[in-house]
Amino acid sequence: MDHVDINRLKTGEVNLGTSIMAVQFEGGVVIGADSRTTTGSYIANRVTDKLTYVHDRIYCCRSGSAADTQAVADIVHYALQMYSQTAGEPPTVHHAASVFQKLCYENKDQLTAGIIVAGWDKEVGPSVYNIPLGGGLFRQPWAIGGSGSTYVYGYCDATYRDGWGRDECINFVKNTLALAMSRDGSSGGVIRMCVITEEKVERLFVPGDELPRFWEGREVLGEAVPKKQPVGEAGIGLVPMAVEA
Amino acid sequence: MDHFPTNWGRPRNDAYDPYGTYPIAHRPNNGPKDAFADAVQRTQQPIVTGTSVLAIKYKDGIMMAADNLASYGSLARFKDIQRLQPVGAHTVIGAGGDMSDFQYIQLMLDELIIDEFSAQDGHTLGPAEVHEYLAQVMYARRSKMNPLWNSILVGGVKDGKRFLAYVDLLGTTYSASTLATGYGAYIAQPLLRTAVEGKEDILTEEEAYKILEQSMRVLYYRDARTIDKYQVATVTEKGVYISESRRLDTNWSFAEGIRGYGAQTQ
Amino acid sequence: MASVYSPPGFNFSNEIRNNFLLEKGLPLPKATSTGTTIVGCLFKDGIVLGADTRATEGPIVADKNCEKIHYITENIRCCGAGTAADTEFTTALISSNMELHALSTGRKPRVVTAMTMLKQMLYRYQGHVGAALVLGGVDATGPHLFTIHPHGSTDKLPYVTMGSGSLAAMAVFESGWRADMSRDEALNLVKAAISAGIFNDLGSGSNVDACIITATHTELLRNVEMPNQRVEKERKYAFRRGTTAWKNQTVRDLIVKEELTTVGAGPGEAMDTT
Amino acid sequence: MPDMVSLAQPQQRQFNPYADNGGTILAIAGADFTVIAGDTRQSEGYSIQTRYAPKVFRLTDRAVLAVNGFAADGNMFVKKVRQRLEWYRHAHAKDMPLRAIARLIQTMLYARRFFPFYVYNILGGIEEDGSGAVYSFDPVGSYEREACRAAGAAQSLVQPFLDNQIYFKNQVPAPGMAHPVHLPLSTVLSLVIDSFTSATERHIEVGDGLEMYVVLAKGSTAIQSLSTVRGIQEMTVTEDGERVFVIRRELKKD
Amino acid sequence: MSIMELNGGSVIAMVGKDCVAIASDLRLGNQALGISANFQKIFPVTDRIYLGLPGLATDVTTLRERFRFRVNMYTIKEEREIEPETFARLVSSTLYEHRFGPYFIEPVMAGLSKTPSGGYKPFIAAADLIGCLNFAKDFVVAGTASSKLYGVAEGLWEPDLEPEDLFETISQTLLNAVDRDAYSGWGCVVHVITKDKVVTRTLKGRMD
Amino acid sequence: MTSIGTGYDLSASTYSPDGRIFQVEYANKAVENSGTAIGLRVKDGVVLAVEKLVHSKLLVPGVNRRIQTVDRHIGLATAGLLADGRHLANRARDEAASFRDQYRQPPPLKQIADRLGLYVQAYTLYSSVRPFGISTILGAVDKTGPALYVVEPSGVFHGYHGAAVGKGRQLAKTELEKLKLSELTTREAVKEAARIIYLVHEDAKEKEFELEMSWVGDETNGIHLPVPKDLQTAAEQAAKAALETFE
Repeated sequence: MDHVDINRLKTGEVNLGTSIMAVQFEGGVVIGADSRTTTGSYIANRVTDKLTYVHDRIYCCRSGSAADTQAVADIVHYALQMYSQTAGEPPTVHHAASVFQKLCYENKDQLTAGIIVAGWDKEVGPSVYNIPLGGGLFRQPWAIGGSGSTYVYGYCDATYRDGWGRDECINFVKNTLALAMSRDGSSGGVIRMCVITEEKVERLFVPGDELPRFWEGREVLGEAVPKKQPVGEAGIGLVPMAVEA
Repeated sequence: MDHFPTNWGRPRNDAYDPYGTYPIAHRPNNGPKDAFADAVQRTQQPIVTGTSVLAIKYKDGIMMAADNLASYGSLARFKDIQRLQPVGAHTVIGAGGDMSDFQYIQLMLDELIIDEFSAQDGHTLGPAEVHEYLAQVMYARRSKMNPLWNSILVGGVKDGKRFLAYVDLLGTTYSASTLATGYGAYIAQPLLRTAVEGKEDILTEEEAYKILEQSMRVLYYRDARTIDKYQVATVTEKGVYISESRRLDTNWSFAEGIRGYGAQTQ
Repeated sequence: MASVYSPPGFNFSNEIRNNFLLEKGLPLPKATSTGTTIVGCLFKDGIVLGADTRATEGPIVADKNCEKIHYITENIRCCGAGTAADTEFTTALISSNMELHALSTGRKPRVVTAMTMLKQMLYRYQGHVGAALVLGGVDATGPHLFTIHPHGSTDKLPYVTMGSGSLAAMAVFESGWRADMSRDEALNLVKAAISAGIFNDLGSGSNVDACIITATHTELLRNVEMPNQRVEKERKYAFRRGTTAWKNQTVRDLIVKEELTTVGAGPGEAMDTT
Repeated sequence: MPDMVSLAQPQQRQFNPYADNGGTILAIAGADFTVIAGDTRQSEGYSIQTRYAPKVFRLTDRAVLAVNGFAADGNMFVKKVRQRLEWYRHAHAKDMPLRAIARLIQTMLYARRFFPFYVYNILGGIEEDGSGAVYSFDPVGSYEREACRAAGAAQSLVQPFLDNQIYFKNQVPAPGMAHPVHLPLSTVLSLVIDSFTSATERHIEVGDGLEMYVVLAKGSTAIQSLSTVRGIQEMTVTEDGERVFVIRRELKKD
Repeated sequence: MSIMELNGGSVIAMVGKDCVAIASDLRLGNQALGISANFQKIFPVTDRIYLGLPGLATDVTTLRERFRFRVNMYTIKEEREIEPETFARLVSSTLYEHRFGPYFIEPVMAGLSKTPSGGYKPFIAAADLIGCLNFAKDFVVAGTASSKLYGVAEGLWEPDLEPEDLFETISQTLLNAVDRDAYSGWGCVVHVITKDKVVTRTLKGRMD
Repeated sequence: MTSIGTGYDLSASTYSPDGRIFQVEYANKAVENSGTAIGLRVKDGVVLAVEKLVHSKLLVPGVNRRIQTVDRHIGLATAGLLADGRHLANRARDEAASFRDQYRQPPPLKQIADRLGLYVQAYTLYSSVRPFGISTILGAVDKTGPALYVVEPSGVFHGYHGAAVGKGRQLAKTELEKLKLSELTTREAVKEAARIIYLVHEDAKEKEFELEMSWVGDETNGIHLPVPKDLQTAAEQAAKAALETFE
């Protein structure tokens, strides 16, 4: 599991607490992320874009140290540009994921980066790769990552079905991320999603006040009290017996 | 060599705590090491926690706000927790920090109020008395190295006087026309000070509410331990009123066009 | 002195000695830091940057009116927070590299270029160069605003704050920022944000500096607000001459008295040049 | 995630029973008066907790106590001293003399030798012989009578300035002249104000407000120089004895 | 106890009317033990620039030589005397070069800079140990007594002091500050730099 | 008094040959000598009323209260020795606080009556103490609704719809029995209580008295409070008027 280990973050380092996700479907992939960046419990950026372009049809979702993941993504972006120029063809998703994996593995002592790579290529169509903290490479039909993901493994396992189409995948990503964000203090803000298909990359956006809502506790607060409970228990309107004098 | 026996046998270091202001139990130990010493935990730490509480003075009294979240580390664990509590007829308290300690404080204050009520002596406890009592209890607990891990705001109106003060786990107290605990002290307090200072006797209830709502919204934007559900307590000469939970309207419209973190444009 | 020309980059020759001193339990003295509130925000025609002017050494104010808005290029400026020397030298280095870059490409420099240079440099030093920056400017692609953290991560946002007063300043932005503000609205908002830092954060203080950058013009408003001027002292403290007892005095005269002494030919007699 | 991790493997978060709440206090004794002053800012770290938290307290009509350090300890200590003074008044039908209060404070501080009040105390007032006096204490009760003393965050900024201006340290008097032993009240008040404005300029924890208490001996002529002071407020309780005044001033708030 | 306190020492510089003054104590210590009462920390750089180097004594010597070398190189290459502003930058970058293994010195500079019209303008500056410059218009301080110096100077300094008055103010500031600092003292030296002369005086100071 | 001089009445720890504890019976005498106290448990609450005899005109009106508050929702009225009543009220407060501490909820009245009964009973066991010279009427609205108990000097306690103790208890009980208590509101019950107290006082007309009344129920949000002044005045006027027509 790609847990971000705070002890590995240098003091004051900016952290993508993060909930990220990618799901593949017949014609492409849906990727998504929350938008919160924290230092401690201060939200340094509430509208972060964690969906990072690395090539025309390949994106990555970043979690972990902001500095590390940006540096790695920038290097991969550069490498893939060089490749497509010299080879004269776009790289495959596996190729991109492998470059990420190599960087993450070979520098695993220096890096705190949990990355999901997803996209579409001519060879295999859509694919999703997960590169968790140690720098391994795992292809999955769907992947989640970041601190918020720990709260939603159960939901994903119970919900995911093979053979979903684009819209079902979008819904799945949206609901999963909303659930993760509602429970994980390090995730939150808005949901950003990308649908990557052969034709195009489509950006989707769910503002923070329009997230899917789930159970959030009772509206009426306080401890369970019987109906006949004296209102005085709440301490309202207490008047002591006055001594007349 | 200083005049402090427990420091004898160690090199002198005047830069560090020259008067031995740390209690004996917390000074580096010179004696033989107990094999199990490391396993002993002397003081707890907060576990289920609430974040900021805000309060301001306004024309008719004081107004206080806190959200309904109790966190467990970064997990948003309980989302329907009331962190504002009336104490007697003139006072409200709002707590951040450990929620179990806060519940203990609530019970303790309830007992205090019942004692005062059943004494039937014509006296009631006002916010100043409640605050003083809390400050004494919390200072006593910190002196026993077993603190009640909270930051608490106490506000109220009695005999035509508004009262608003703070007390925390160290027993530190202070008073001002705007107060905020936790992250609120950094994020909300600047807004509250600009909006309230010098206008304490002019602000109406609606204006006061607007100020608190705005500050709660900013806190929701910037503090990772908040939710958008909160309550407002109002204390006036008429008594204490605590609102139903309210939900914050938030704005994210400018976020849609943002792409990447640098050169990325798509 | 091994060579007249020392190699570029940092010099680690004192490292071993300093580690030895550190091991003896002598902590490093505090470097000047800018506790600081720095901000930037986008408006209709460009960007406004803002900064306070206090520099601190621990709890002591080292400089009451320092400049924290650094020059990168004519159309790009950068506010610095953190270790003062680091912000100073990092921005100076990138400024000079930007100038060279502009000369070699023959184009007006871009903000993303400066941003990339800065983040790559800071990332290389893994947070040891303690510069927290707000970078802003207007180039051919429009106005741009970034924050760069000491570890090298960047954020692209329409309004940003940094430094110990960043929370206070951000609160002002969060409650007052709107898209497409006018120049004056944006400037007032920046002033309010910096003032929030100055009056609520002990690490920030003194005056407000601002810088407005548009596509055509860059305007540095040094000390645009000075809400913390010292009041006049109650007493005069000039001393009577002779108050201080001194033991001895030496005077180094800087006036070189020239006395013209003619040698050989007498005065007024021209040299025989025939 | 950070906090989740810290829960899983509890890091030893040691409870520290002390805090430093900043601020500075100072007292200067004159021939028949004493000025005791403190700023009113209470801070922790880089945050201002409040712009008005008194650090100087009237104990009796001839004794004023300034406390600085950890605010909770300070307030508790003042409370306890006042309680002891009240008991004394009940037992002896008079206020405790200044030097006795000084010794009492030493005893009370030293009683907590092994869990001290983290407080620097300066006691100022009028002795039984009618002279102005300042007693300064360390947190565990060592004390001394002096003519002037600064303590707290900006002690190191203010004290050498007072050495120079009150004690005339390092100043050679004009030929045939001698330095005055005591300064007049108006001069002392000006020096106090300048000390605090200087400290406010250079120390981040000093500012917001200044409270100066003036204790005058019975029949002191210094009363005349107080008549023109703006915003002065008398705090005297008893009649025909020493008189206590407080003067408040604004300081910079950045 | 930081490395600055190992040998002790403090320096201050002040601006007057068409003049500047720079002063330091004369103590060299080994922590609390006094070693020498004649340890100079202020050195002439050019005729009208003086440089104070409070801090670790070994670095005082090293840097004095280093700056002498670099100023000489500058003079040779540029064929002109270095200006105080330029010298301040030289000091700053020399220190920052050692950002990750610094010299334990907080330099203070005072001098008169030439104006285009041929006159002289007072200049003072200080830097922290990694070269962050602080250009002040009134006074700069450094060393173990810095907080005391700040306090006294903030109280005593006044604008437009004549050289003789500036001498009194800087001397009083320094003497009273070092008297409250265990690591500075043992006599002081003051240089007052004016357009046409530099007056150097040694002060009587407490020897404890 | 048949017990006098037998020697079996000297200690609470000694039975008489026919199985009585004379000290307890004497305690009851102390109750009988006291001004009447009544309690009415009605539809939506409980009303307590006491005929407090004023033994001196020099006393400040309103002092020596015989109705006390035990908890927010519990009131207590005593007949008998005033000081014993105060002691028992303090004990009741401790019991209520201890119940709250243990069970984190407001104590039901039965629990308090039970604990007070045990406490009072303990004072009938030892030669070193004397039994309580009071009968205590406890009134409250708890989670079971309105509740009314009387604790007697023997320690025995019973629940009632209407209770009366003290000098005029017989007449008061007769009057209470005439009422349909379970249909009355507390507001009506206040009037009835005032009327009854005024009625029973007729026997000791020469002595001055104060009517002390408290109530707890829906009218008071479940809090035990003194009856508001205006209502009390109206009730007393009605009581006086009823007295005229009673004969």
